[in-house]
Amino acid sequence: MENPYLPYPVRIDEVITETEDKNLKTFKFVFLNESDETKFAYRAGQFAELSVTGKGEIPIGIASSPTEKGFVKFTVNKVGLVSSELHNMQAGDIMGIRGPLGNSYPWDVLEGKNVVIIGGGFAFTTLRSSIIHMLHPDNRAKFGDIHVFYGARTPGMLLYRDELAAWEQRDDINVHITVDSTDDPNWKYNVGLIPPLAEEKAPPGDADTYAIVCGPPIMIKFTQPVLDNLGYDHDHIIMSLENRMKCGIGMCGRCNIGKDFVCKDGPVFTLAEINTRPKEY
Amino acid sequence: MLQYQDKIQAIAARLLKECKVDLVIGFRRGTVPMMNEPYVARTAEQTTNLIWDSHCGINLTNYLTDRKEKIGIVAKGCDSRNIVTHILENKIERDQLYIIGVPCQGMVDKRKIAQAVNGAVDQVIENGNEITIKGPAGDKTVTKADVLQNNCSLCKHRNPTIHDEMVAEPVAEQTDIDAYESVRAIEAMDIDAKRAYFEKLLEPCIRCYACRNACPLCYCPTCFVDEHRPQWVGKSTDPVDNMTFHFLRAYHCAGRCTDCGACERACPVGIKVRIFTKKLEKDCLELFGWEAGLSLDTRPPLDVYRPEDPDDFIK
Amino acid sequence: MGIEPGRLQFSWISSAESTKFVDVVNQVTDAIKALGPNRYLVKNQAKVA
Amino acid sequence: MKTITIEMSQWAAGIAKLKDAYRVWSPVRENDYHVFKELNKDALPDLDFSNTRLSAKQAIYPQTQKMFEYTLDESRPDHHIMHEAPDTTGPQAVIGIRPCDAAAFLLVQKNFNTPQYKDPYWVKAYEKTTLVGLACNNPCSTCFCTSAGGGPFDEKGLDVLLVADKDQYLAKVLTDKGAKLLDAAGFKDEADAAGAQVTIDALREKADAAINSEIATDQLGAQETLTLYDAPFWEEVAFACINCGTCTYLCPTCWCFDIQDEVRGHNGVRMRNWDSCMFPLFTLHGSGHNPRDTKIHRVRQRFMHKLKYFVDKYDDGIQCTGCGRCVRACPVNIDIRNVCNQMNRFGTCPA
Repeated sequence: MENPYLPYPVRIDEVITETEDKNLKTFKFVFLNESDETKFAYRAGQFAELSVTGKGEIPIGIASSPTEKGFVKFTVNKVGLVSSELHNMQAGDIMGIRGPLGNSYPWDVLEGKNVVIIGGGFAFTTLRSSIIHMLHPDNRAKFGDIHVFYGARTPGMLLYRDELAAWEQRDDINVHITVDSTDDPNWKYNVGLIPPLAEEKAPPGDADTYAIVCGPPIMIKFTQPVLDNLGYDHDHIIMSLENRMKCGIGMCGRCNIGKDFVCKDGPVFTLAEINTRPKEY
Repeated sequence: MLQYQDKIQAIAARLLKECKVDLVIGFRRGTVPMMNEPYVARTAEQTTNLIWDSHCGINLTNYLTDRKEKIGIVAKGCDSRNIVTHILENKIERDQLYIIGVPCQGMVDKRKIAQAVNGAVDQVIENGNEITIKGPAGDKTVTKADVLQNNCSLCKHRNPTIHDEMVAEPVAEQTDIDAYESVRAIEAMDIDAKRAYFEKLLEPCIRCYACRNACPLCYCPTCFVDEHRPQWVGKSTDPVDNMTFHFLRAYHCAGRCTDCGACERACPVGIKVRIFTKKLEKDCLELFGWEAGLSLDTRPPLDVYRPEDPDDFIK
Repeated sequence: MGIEPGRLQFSWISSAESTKFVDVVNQVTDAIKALGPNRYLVKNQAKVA
Repeated sequence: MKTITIEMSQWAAGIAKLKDAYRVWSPVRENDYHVFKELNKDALPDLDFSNTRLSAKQAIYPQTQKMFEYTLDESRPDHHIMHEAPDTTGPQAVIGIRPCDAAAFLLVQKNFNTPQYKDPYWVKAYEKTTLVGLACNNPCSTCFCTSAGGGPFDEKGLDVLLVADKDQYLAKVLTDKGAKLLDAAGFKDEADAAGAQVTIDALREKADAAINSEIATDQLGAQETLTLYDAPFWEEVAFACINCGTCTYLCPTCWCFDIQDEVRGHNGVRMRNWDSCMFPLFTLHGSGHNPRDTKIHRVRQRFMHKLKYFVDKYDDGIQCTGCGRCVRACPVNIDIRNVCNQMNRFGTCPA
């Protein structure tokens, strides 16, 4: 019987400090057993449990894309016991990852549709995965227009800055980057919050346009009315939830919203689904 | 008891009608014999649900922590002492409270009742000092004194130490009580016997934290057992973790515990957890002449320095 | 609690009393070495089923 | 299937023989109550009980269970890599489990044995366990199994049902596993099946009639989740709650757990412990945010899970077998029967 709690052993290949406050680091893992990489076949939007011996596990969205081979990437915010220990670890260290877990963004539904990605702060990880996935030459033709709205407090708090700059140069994706404020005179993108920017530049909602929204609660709170005004149906607004998790496979009982587990039935839900469940996230 | 109950209802109804308080905390009739449920009456009509009998052992002070309303509360001797402690520890303001004092004649231990009839109990009827137990095996009458909670048998403060109104004249306090016989028995053990005793005592513990959560002193926002940076105690039912939990919890109650018995009453596996707090109560009495919750005017011993505090343990 | 007397000791040492500090530490370590390793309240490995 | 007669005089020898082939769990008296324990060599089941204080779930789902072992010693090639602890235990038998506890395993199974994932610890333990039930001739006043999908003589989830009849047990064989166990114990005296069934039916009717408390569950599925969630009665239900874990730890159908790492020197284990939705820590985010930060949230979660979410998710009744343990042991008398009835009738016109 396969043990769904057993992590695949991985080696940390690279640690990248992403943000100026040094609280966000991206970890690139390589599987110790090559066959495990095949078993870890994932879709953008799924997550995994990162396992640190002696400390425990944390559920983290997968930041790499299924189209990137040979490694998996996670961007981890330093908050608790496990993430702090992880931030102390270095390339070469051995740990474990368990997954892929949860559902993903609904790629079958999104095929042939316009996709509007709205992200804030460090909740951009699975959105990066999605963008890389959609921009891949094998996949780009499967989607209509792609819009990306991404905001952070300051330029130095933006994740994946090199990639953002590269996407900005392309003509098959519309990238709108913003920061709450900056004193950098050379800042060439937007200044201000996500909701007004989205109100101004996002395409109107229709049957063929879906929005994927990930960010801090305050951003979500003020973005939702904007999307309502733009005419997005609640089943066309897709969100990824977070809750405390342990097992990641719907068994340990803590992460449910109503009858659904965020870990197994989610983390991706449409706003229409979320509206019919208790707000316990 | 019925007179108490009528008086409690009348006072509670009056307080709510006159808007002196926003709510009254008391007990309502439980759904099983010997169990009453802590209850909050918010209207004068609801006060008819308030009851009083010998099964009101839960310490209602537990329900006061950090509340902001004006509250009427039914308090027996130990409850009132914990209210004093709560006020001293700034968990509630004296001005917020209207204390309905109940002279207590001791609470009945449901386990002793069950043992008396060796099993199921359908109904328990009180008549003064006699208690009639009805069960499938027939009726049995016992003397109340024989089935009291252990802490009630040893209680020297049955009358509330603080109150705004009493439901009856004070009852006579128990005298000639040897409150610390059980503690002395353990103090007399040698090291190995003590260890064996504690291990056996705590072996059934399932770490449900009913003792902690029933205790009005245990209001910390995060209990030390729930801390994880650093993690002081393991989460499993390992014997060492169980002991660490119980020992440390008891120490946190030193000089504060009123021996209300809520912990022992709540324990689903019948552990005599009071033995720990009783030892600290004895030490506080012997070293500092201190009993918790008697007065609003004195600070607890672990709160103040006095030059005459015993210090012969310092080498 | 079942801990041997001697495993816990309190001393009052002023910051000026460096020699007393050394003496006390030596005294306590000697006393504890004489008692041997503690066996009580020591968790070797979690007891698990 | 057949029914075997076990005379009391055969009992001790049979149990002793059984221990050669099985680890045997049964109720034993401890302090003033019964609990399930693994019997040592000479011990006999103590079947003079109404029900055990803790449920039988620990025989299959221990409160603390090792999941993995690992070493932090970097001189070892497998450092920091988790290994499954070898499972060396053989078949086990639970003798004297009440039908409510046996039925509970079927409900818990829905959680641990799913099409997508199988919890190997629970599933393997369940598979190697033979459940020998003891019919309740004298149910407690707090039992409500008959309205929770079971009954004092319910055979669901059992391999053998023992019915105490005067100075003998009638052992009704329900599965091959059960037949094998009786065989291993040397209990072979086949009773006239029809005659035995008449005796059992008579005792069952008497026991069914002795259950005098019940819950109504017929409207739970039809209730709208959010309406029920927002119902005003939760505040009153939750007032008395002290958020201890008694109800969840005593419950045969509560399965929630926590995963913890512990290390001593270089040797580490990852283990799991029972956890409780009553504890604030259960859902606390690393950020400090807690989606169930008040006790109303937590009390509501427990009852909604058992009586609404479970009903909706599996369409196979409630996640409660009516054992009544939580009713008896709750330190503040929160009674699931009242809560269930309130949930069931919420929003409906009083008849």
